[in-house]
Amino acid sequence: MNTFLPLATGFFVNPDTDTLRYIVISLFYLVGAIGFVLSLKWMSDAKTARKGIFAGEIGFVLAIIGTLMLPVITTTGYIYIAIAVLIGAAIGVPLGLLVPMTAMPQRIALSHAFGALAAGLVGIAKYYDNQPDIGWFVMAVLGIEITLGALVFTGSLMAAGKLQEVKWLAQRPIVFPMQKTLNFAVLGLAAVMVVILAVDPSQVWAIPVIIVAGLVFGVLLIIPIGGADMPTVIALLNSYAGIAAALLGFVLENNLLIVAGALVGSSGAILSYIMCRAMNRSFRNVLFGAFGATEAEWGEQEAGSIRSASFDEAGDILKNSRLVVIVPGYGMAVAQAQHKVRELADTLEKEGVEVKYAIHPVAGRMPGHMNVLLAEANVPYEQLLDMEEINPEFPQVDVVLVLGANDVVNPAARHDQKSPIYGMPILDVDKAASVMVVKRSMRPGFAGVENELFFNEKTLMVFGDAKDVMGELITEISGNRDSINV
Amino acid sequence: MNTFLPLATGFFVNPDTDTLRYIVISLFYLVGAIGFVLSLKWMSDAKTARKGIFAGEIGFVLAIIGTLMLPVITTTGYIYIAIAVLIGAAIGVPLGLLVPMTAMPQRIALSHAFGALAAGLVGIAKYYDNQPDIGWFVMAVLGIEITLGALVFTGSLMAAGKLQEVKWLAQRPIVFPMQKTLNFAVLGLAAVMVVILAVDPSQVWAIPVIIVAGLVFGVLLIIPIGGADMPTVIALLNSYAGIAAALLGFVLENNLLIVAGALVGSSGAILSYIMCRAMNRSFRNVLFGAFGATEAEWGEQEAGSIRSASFDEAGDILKNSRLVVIVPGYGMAVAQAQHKVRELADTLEKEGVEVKYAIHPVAGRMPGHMNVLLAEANVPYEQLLDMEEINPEFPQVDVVLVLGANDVVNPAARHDQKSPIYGMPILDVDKAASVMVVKRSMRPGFAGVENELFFNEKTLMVFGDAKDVMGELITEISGNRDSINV
Amino acid sequence: MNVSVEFIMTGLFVFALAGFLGFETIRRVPRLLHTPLMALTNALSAISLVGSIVVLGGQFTAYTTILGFVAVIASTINVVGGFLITDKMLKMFKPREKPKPPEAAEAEAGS
Amino acid sequence: MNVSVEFIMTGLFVFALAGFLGFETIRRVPRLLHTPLMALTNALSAISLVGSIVVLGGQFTAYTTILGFVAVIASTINVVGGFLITDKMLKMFKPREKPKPPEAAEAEAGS
Ligand SMILES: NC(=O)c1ccc[n+]([C@@H]2O[C@H](COP(=O)([O-])OP(=O)(O)OC[C@H]3O[C@@H](n4cnc5c(N)ncnc54)[C@H](OP(=O)(O)O)[C@@H]3O)[C@@H](O)[C@H]2O)c1
Ligand SMILES: NC(=O)c1ccc[n+]([C@@H]2O[C@H](COP(=O)([O-])OP(=O)(O)OC[C@H]3O[C@@H](n4cnc5c(N)ncnc54)[C@H](OP(=O)(O)O)[C@@H]3O)[C@@H](O)[C@H]2O)c1
Repeated sequence: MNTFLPLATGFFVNPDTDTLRYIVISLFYLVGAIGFVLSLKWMSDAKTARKGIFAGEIGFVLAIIGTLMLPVITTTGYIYIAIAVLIGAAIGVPLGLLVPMTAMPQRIALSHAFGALAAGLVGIAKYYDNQPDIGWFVMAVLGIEITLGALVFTGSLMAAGKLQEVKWLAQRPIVFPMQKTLNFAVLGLAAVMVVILAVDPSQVWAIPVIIVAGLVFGVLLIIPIGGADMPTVIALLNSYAGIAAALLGFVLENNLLIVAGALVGSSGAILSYIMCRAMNRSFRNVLFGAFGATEAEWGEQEAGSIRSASFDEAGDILKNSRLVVIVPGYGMAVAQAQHKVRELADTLEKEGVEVKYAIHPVAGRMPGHMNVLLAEANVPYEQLLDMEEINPEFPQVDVVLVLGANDVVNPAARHDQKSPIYGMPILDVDKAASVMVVKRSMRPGFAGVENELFFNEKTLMVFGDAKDVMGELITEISGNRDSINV
Repeated sequence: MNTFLPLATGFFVNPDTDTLRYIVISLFYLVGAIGFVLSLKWMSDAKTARKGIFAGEIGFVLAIIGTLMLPVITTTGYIYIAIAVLIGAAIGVPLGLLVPMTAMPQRIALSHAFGALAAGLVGIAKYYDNQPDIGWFVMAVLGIEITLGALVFTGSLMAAGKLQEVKWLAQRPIVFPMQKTLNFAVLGLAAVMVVILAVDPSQVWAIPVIIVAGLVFGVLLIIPIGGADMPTVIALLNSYAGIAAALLGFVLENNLLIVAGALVGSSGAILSYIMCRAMNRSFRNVLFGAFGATEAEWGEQEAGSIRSASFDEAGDILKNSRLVVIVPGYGMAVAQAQHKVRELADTLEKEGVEVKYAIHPVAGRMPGHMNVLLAEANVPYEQLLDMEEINPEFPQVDVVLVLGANDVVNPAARHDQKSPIYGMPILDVDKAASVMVVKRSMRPGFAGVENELFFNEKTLMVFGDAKDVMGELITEISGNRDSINV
Repeated sequence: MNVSVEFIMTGLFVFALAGFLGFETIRRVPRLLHTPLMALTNALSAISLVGSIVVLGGQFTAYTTILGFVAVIASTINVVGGFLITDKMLKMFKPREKPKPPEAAEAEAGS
Repeated sequence: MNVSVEFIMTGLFVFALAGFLGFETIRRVPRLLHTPLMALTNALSAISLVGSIVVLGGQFTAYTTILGFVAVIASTINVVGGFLITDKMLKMFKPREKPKPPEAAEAEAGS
C-alpha cells in the first residue's frame, strides 16, 4: 500500500465495502457536530442557554452511538467500555453536583486536566498501535498532539492547585535565573523528538521523552504565573485542549473531533483575550510577566492612616443612605458570602434603600464568577450592572460597599504608571460619596499591590470575614429597625 | 473500478502521485474560501465593507490561479480560457460601471441569470463528459443541479424583465385555472427524469427533458407573481443559485464551491426572509399568492375628494415648516430624482428647516434600494432613519413629503383586514400634522391597492414626475427667498 | 465520474458549517448595506467559474468545450460586473460631511 | 495508519470554518454567561471520548486497552460533570422575580 491509504483506515470502516455503515456513522457525527454548534449559539443568550445544554447533550449521545457502531469494537470491548463509562459517570456526577460554586475555577481547571489526559492517552495508544507504519505528516501531528495533551494535563493540575490554594504550591509566581531558557529548552526537546519521529516513526523511545518533556513543560509554564492570572491561563489551556482534540481529529480522520476541537479552541482563545483586555495586559505579559512576583517592593511603600468602623456604625451608615452599590470580589467567593449579601440587600431594601451590584469583568477568579455566585443567591441578573454601565453613576452613589474586592477598585490602575495593574480599567468607587471596604486584613489582593483606596479619607474599613460581617450588619440593621418599630 | 473512485477523479489531480500539486491547489482553494468568509463578515459594517470587496476579490484570484494549475487544462485550453475571460470582462466592465443605480434590481436579477447559466452548463457538460459512468447519488445531485440552473436562468430573466417593465411582459400577476397543477406537473416531470437517470445514467435523452422542464418551470414560477414581489423572488433565486453552486461542488469534489455556494445560499434565504417579514407575508404567499392580481376589485372601491396643490403653495408650506420628513419610494427611483431630492433638502436647510429621511425596509424594489440611491446623491447615511426610529416621531413632524412612495405609507395596512397588504408594518405618516404626496397620477402602487392616505383631509397631492416636481419646488423656495432678500 | 462517499460525507460537514457561518454573518448586515450585499453575493455565486474553466480548458469534446466557453463568459461577466458594482455602490456611502462654508454649499445647490 | 491527503485538506476546510463559526458565536456570549460557557466547552472538549472508545473497544494490545480504559474514564468524567455543572449554574440564572408579599420576603430573610 502506498503512503496515502484511503480514508477508511483511520475511520475503521471501509466506505467501499461497508458503505451503508459508513454513511450512517458519518451522519451521526454530522448531526452531532450541528448539535455542538447550536449548543454554543444558544449559549449566547440567557434565555436560550439551557436549550444549548440540551443540544450539546444530544450531540454527545449521537457521537457516542455513532462510535459504538464502528465494527472494530469487539464484544468484550463493549463490556470494557460500559465499565469505564460507569466508573467515569460515578466520578463525574458527584463532581458535577457537589462541587460548590465558589470552587468553580478549580473545578474547571481540573476537568481540563482530565480532558487533556484522555486526548493524550488516545494519541499515545494510536502511536503504539500503528507504528512504524505512519506517514511523516500524521506523525508530526500526532507528536504535537501528545505534547499538547501532556502539557495541558500538568498545567491544568498546577492551575487547579494554585486556585485551590493547596499548601505545598506557592501562590506567588516563582522566578529563577535562566527560567525562560529552561522552559524553551524543554519545549525544544519535545520539538526535536517530534522531528525525529516524523523522519523515522520507528524511534519508539522518543515517545516517552515527548511525554515527559510535555509534562515538565506544563509545570514550568505555570510556576512563574501568579494565582491572579490563573483564569487567563485556564482559558488558554482550554484553547490548547481544543486544538489537541482537533489534531486528534486529523489523526483519526474524524470531522466531528475537528469541529468540536475548533469550537473549543476558539472559545478558549476568545475568553483569554477578553480577560487580557479587561486587565489591559498582553498574552506575553500573562505568560512570562511573573505578575505579582515583586510584591515585597510594593507591600511596604505606601502607608497612611486608615479609618475603621464597628458593625454598629457601618449598619447605621448603610441604613441611612438612599443608594448603596455593592462591589463584590474574590473575597465574597472565599467567604461564600453570596447568600448573606442578598439578605443584606433585602434588608436594606426593606428600609427603603436602593441597592445595586457593580460587577467588574475580572472580579473573582474567572470570567463571570460574581454573576454565577449572585445568581446562586437568587439575585435577579438585571440588578447586576457592568462596569461600563455603573461607572458614570458613582458620583450619585451614597455608599459603595466593597466586599472582598481589591484590585478591581484600586485607583492606582488609573494614575500610577509604575503599578503592575496600571491601565486596567477599574470601578471608580472613589468617585462615590463614601466607601466601605469589607475584608479581613490590610493584605493586598492577588496582584499583590497595596491599595491606596483604603487610605482615602472617604473610606471606612470594616474588618472581618465577609460572611460574618454581612451577618452582623443584617442583625444591626434589622435589629435597629425592630427597636424603632416597637 | 468500483462505484466509489478515489477523490482524485472529480478533482483531476491524483493526490497519491501528484501530491504536491494536489496540496498547493487545495491550499489556494482553502485561502480563497477564507477570503469569501471574510468578505461577507466585513460587509456587515459600513466601515469595513470596502475591505470586504477586497477580500472577495483576493478569494477569486486565488480560486482562479488554483484552477489554472489543474493538469487537465490543455495548452489550447489556456488560450480558449483567456479569450472567454476577455469577452466576459469586456461585457462585465460596462455592465458594472454604466448601469444606473436605479436599474440595480434588474441588473442583479440579470446577473443571477448569468450565474445560473454557467452553473447549469457546467453540470450538463459534466454529464455528457462522464456518462454513463456516474454513480446514482452523484447523478441525482447532478440532475437537481441542472434543474436548478435552468429554472433560475429563466426565472431571473423573467424577473429582470418584469422589473425593467419590458413591454411584452405583464407586470400584473397572471393567474389561470389549474395553474398550480401545471407548475407541479412540470416540476414533477423534471423529478421523474432525475430518478430515471439515477437508476440508469445512460438515458441520455432525459437530460434535454430536464433542461426544458427547468426552463419552463422558471417561467411558470414567475408568471403568477406581481412586480412588487420580484425582489423577494430575486433573493430566493439567489439562494437557489447558491445551492446549485454548492451541489456542483459535490459533483466536482470541490470544497470551495461548496463553501461559496452555502454562503450565497444562506444570504439569499436570509434576505428573502427579511423582506417577507417586513411585508408580513409568508414565502408561500409570495410564491403562490398571485399578489396584486385582484387589483380591479380594489381600484374602484374607495372614492372621496382629494386636495391638490400648486408648486407655489407647496413650496410655501415646506418653507414655513420646522421639521420636514421625506419618505422616498419607488417613484423616486423611476424618476431618478435622488439628486434633486438632496438639492431640495439643502435648499430647505438653508431656510432653517430641519430635514430627515424616513426609509421603509421595503421601499423601492429591493432591500436597501433607497439607501443606495440617496447615498449616490451624497446624503450622509446618518440622516436616513429606519422605520422603527422615525415612527414614534411623526406626531412632531410638520410636513411629510411622500415622494413616489405608496404602499409603504398606506394606512389600510394597519386596519383594513381585507386589504392584501394588511399587517405589513408601515410608516405612520398620517400621524404627522400634514402630508404632501408627490406622484404622477392617482394610480395605485405595486401592490395594486387604492391608498386612503390620498383622501385624508391632511393630505395635499402634488401631481407630476418626481424629478420635475423637485426642480419646481427648489425654484419656488430659493426664488422666494431671493425676492425677500432683495 | 464518481465521487467517493468520503467526499460526500465531509462535503456535508463543509456545507453545514459554511451555511451556519453565512447565516451568522449575514443576519448582522444592516439594512443600509443590503443592496451592496446582494451585488456581492452575485459576484460570489459566480464561483462556478472554477468549474467552467475546467470544462473549457479540459477540451473533453467539442460539445463540452462550447458549453464551457459560454459558461466561462457568463460567469466572468458576473464576477467582474458584481465586484465593480458593489465597489461603485459602497463608494457612495459616506458618513456625514463636515458642514461646508455657506458659499460653497450655495454654489453646489445651484449647480 | 496513514491519513489520506484528501482528508487532511478537507479537514483543514472543516477546521477553518468551525474556527470562524466558534469565533462569531462565542464573541457574542454576554459576560453573564462566561462561566457557564467555560463549563460547557469543558464538556465539549471531552469529545476525545470518541477516540477513547475506539482505543478501548478495539482491544488492539493489552497496553493500548489500559490506556483506552483510563481515557474513557477521564473523558466520561468530563462529559458528565461538565454538562451537570453547566446545567446547575444556568438553573440559578433567573430574571427579576415579581415582588413578593412582604411576609414571605420577611420569612425568607430571617431563614
Ligand atoms: N475574574 C477573572 O476572570 C480574572 C481573570 C484573571 C485575573 N483576575 C484577577 O483577579 C483579581 C480579582 O480582583 P478582586 O478585586 O475580585 O480580588 P482581589 O484583588 O484578589 O482581592 C480579594 C480580596 O478579598 C479579601 N478576602 C479574601 N478572603 C476574604 C474573606 N473570607 N472575607 C473577606 N475578604 C476576603 C482579600 O483581603 P484579605 O486577605 O485582607 O481579607 C483580598 O484583598 C484581579 O487582580 C484580576 O486581575 C481575575
Ligand atoms: N424594497 C423591497 O425590498 C421590496 C421587496 C418586495 C416587495 N416590495 C414592494 O414594493 C413596494 C414598494 O413600495 P413603495 O411605496 O416604495 O412603491 P409603490 O407602492 O410601488 O408606489 C410607487 C409610486 O410611485 C409613483 N411613481 C412612479 N413613477 C413615478 C415618477 N416618475 N414620479 C413620481 N412618482 C412616480 C407611482 O404612482 P404614479 O404612477 O401615480 O406616479 C406609485 O404609486 C411595496 O409594495 C413593497 O411590498 C419591495
